Amino acid sequence: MFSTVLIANRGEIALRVARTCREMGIRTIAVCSDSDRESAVARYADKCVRIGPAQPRRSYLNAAALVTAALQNGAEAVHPGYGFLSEDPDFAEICEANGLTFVGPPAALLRRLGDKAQAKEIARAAGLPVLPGSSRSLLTAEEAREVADRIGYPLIVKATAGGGGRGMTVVRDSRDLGRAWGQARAVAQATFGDPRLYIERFLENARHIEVQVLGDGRGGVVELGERDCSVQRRRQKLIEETPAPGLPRELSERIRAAAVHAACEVNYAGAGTYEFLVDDGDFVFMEVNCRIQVEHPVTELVTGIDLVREQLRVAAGYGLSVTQADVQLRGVSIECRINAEDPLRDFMPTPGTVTEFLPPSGHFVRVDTHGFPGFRVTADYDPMLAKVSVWAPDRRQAIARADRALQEFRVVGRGVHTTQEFLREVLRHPAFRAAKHTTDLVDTMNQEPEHG
Amino acid sequence: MFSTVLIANRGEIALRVARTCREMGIRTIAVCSDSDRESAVARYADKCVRIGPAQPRRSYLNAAALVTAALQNGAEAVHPGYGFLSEDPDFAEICEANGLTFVGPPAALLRRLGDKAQAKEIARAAGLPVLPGSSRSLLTAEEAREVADRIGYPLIVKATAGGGGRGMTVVRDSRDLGRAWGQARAVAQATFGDPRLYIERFLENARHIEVQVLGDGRGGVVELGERDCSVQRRRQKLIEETPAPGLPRELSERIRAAAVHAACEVNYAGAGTYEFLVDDGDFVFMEVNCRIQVEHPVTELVTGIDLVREQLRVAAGYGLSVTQADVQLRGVSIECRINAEDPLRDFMPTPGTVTEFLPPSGHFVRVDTHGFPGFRVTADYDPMLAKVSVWAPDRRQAIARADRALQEFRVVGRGVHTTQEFLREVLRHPAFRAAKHTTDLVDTMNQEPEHG
Amino acid sequence: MTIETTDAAPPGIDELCRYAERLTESTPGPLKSLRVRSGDLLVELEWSRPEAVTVAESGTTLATVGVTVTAETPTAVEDGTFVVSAPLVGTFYRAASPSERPFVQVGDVVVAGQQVGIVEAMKLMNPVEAERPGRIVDVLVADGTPVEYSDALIVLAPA
Amino acid sequence: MTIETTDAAPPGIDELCRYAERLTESTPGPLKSLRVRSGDLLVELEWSRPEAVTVAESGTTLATVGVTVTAETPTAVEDGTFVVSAPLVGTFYRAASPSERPFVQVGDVVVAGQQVGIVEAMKLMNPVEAERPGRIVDVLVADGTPVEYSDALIVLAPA
Repeated sequence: MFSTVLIANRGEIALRVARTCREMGIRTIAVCSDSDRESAVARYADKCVRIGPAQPRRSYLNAAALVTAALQNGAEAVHPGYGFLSEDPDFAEICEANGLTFVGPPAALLRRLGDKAQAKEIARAAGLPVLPGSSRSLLTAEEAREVADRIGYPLIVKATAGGGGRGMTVVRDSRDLGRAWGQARAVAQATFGDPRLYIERFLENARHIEVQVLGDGRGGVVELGERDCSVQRRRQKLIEETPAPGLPRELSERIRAAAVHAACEVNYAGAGTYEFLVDDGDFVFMEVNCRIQVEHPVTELVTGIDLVREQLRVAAGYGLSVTQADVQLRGVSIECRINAEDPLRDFMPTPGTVTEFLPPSGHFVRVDTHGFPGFRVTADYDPMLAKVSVWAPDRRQAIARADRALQEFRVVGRGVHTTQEFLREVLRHPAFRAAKHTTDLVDTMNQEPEHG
Repeated sequence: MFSTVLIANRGEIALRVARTCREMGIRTIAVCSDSDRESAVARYADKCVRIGPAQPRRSYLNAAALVTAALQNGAEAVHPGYGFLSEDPDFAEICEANGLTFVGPPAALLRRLGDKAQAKEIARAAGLPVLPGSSRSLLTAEEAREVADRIGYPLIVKATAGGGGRGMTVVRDSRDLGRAWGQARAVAQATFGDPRLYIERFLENARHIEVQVLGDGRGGVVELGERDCSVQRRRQKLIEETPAPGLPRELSERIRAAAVHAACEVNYAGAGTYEFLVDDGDFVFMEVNCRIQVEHPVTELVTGIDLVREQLRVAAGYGLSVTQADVQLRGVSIECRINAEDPLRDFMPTPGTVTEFLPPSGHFVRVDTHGFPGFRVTADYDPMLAKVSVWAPDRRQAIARADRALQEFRVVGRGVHTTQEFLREVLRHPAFRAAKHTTDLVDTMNQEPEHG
Repeated sequence: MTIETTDAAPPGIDELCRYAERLTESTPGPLKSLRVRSGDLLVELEWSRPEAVTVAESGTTLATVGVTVTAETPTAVEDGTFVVSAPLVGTFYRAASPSERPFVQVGDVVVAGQQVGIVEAMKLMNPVEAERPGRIVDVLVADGTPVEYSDALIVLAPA
Repeated sequence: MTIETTDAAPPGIDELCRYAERLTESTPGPLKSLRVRSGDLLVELEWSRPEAVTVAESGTTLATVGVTVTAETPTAVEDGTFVVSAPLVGTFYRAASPSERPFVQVGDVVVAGQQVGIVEAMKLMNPVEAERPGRIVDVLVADGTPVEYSDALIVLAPA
């Protein structure tokens, strides 16, 4: 096993990775930007290296700085966490070129699956159902028009280099296609440095279902059940749970089998997530995420498997510690993402210093957070303050427990607001309780009076 | 189900009970003494009633104050937690006499099992192996001498009204019996208001194994596996785990079957613990604890069952939510009790104000604590600051995880010390790692140089 | 955030310190500890008698503020009067029975140890006594009201 | 950030001392210890009565106290000198190559923008420049030493 690992990330996930490393006896090198000098992981890791100013481009997205910090401190591997460079094939290559093991799929695979149009083709070739759309990236508005006329409206224009809900535009009328296409192209260029786009049919009210897989890189793949991430705001997940409530067992098995099949086809290595849309009894493949995901705790809570540990094992060549037979799904788990945002002001981020910080605790409650009393919420990074995950034998108890946990979370700081109470409203919402909700639940809630 | 419950306790267990009540939609009435006005549960509960000064005798042991507080605030039931009046038959009677449901076994059963000599006889009658000794309470030194000559030395003199490791004296030589008897009698009178004693053979280096049972009060009993509580200091438990490491499966099954049989015999109601001593392949019954126990979290972590919820269900006449078939034991769980004591000064309690309080968190770590930044550790009550429990698929990982959790626990306050580091030494101890330890591990450790 | 702490730091402390000084002047008794915080605008004065604490704050940092009032000793109020408080949780009665006259009325002068009321708990009538001599200036709790331990019942002025 | 005000150490301490004096005046009793920290504007006075403590703080937890030096702008040191710090993580070199002479020596006068060293990261030679004119008074890091982003490298005094 590695003796030293550099964690190329920040916030709760950096701390999450450091914890497993410590349990495995691995020395941890954290990195921090100027605004993270006093961060939880900076104090937690065996060493913390200052890599740059607050701007991600010059710190957490700075491959040269990360690799240099790793080499200077004797790291043998780099764990990228999620976001930032976690799915960047170039970063993976640079690591390998410098003798550092990148904890994730090989660069070549990251490249193929990172191209969302190509990933969709690979899935289709593997026999997975996909939405009608362009079979490759499109370059001109004319190409787009042809495809659009073929598949019809509403449709969605996606950035080839996008993913995770970013870089998408819904078009409901052919007259809007031209303008939407131009804008999407500009945004894609600006956001991902890659103007390529592709088009597919847009499903109005679908469920977001994803399957967690672990691959040993030698063709061996196990799945750890599905997650329902349908509670989203502007395509950003707020609440995730497993198993997917109300999903017919047979359909769940078909989706999970599809994910395993697709992962085997590409010889998947490490932790990955196959995302699907489910709409009255049918499912279609959306994309693959080649990283540990924010919502991985719910899978850990029902399986008992430490996903970061499996990532490190595979990266170190030890293979997986579990076979499919070892994977026993037990009970229900729900994760709530608490953001430092003000739901009453259109979820505007609320930076400030947290003077009181008392996370929930006690039976069957798990908290992943980088917060602490005195923690400064900055505008430099995403506003997620904590993930509160609960486990219970059934969904009714899990919802009650999640509500209890959210209620007891104390976050006090001048100017700081959180989404706790909003999330509790989601938990109370009839559609959510009945598991009849789709990805538009939160947007409809925000149109309801008390959120006018 | 009850609409309002009064929690007749303090500290972490009061908070623990309040949390389950909240999840069940039950209104909670907390009580507090003068020194607990700012306690976590005082802020957490729906209402908190001041019942008296710091001295337990005038507050948490004051049945009249507790019952009055319950009646004044519309409570239908009283949860006694552990310690204080949790196993007091008189208190249970007073509650029932005032129309309040006592969450625990009926007074009559508390009385029978609370008399440790009688409890031992009941167990023997039910066919459980017990240590040779007096079959009833003894009154005179002469009686004691007779029994002692019969069973031989070393022997242990126990207070009939004792239990939980309190009111015990080991006698290794017949010449010491007279003096020991006199002292034990005086101590029993002073501590329990009951001078009665009994005698039994003393087992030098045994393992402390206990079985968690749940009874529905109608003859239905399920067992939730055993716990090993052999890591003790002066008979006070420091670390508990389940399953008992190195305990042969067949022996574990025999012990658990014995506990279930004995509990059925007395029609046990609610949560109870049958304690045994295990010595090379044999086990003997010690006593029954008719309450929720400090170490219940490890059982909850491997079974997924909320024990407080089951207590409330049974008390409310709903019966248990699980059958024996539903009880699936999964993985390994270890609990570490962190006390505000200084191991380097013979575990002297260290009162003071905690200025920094950052409990461990993250994957598979559970913390039960009433602490918070600003919390005042007083000399008025027991020095337990927190219970840190972990879960893992196997014992090796569980130990590593417990060590990780203990290491990240930050408790800072002028004059305040904790037992964290000492507990980490126990976790590192070869005897503990090899599961070869017995109840004398900690005492032998304290004789080793670095604890001279 | 920068702006926030900058305008909160020295000026905030300055204000609070002045406020703290005012409080020390306006209140009798030897000061035991004084805490000024500008993080959440908290001023806490504690006198060497553990039972009297004055707190002025905005924000919810009460968790760190120890307010302790014991029923053992009468509680001092600024103007030198004293409060007799409930010795236990129960129901407060001003008279031995509905038919009888109250133990005391406003204006009465009582001696130390004189019974001024009853707190009934589980049918037990617990006498409430004046810990020191004085004149009854106020009865704070109506006859037959449930009270908690240490609730203020009656206010006495030095006779 | 608090930190920036903390960085301006001398004035901060002045003020804290003034608060301390004022607080002593408002509180009688023999002083036992006095602590002044500029780390997060903490002033602590302790009287011989062990439990009597006066604390004036801005912000809450000392765990979060820290000093941030940004590499963007030169850092002021008490005596008016300035520090040139590492623009990125890498290895510091004083010369373009082992055979050549160092870019600067102690005593040299440099103009704004003049190269004073190199930080090498992944074979890339990144020039380190003096942000403002001055005279080299100290070189803090030996040639070939690994440095982190914003490590202090060279001290300049106004020319």
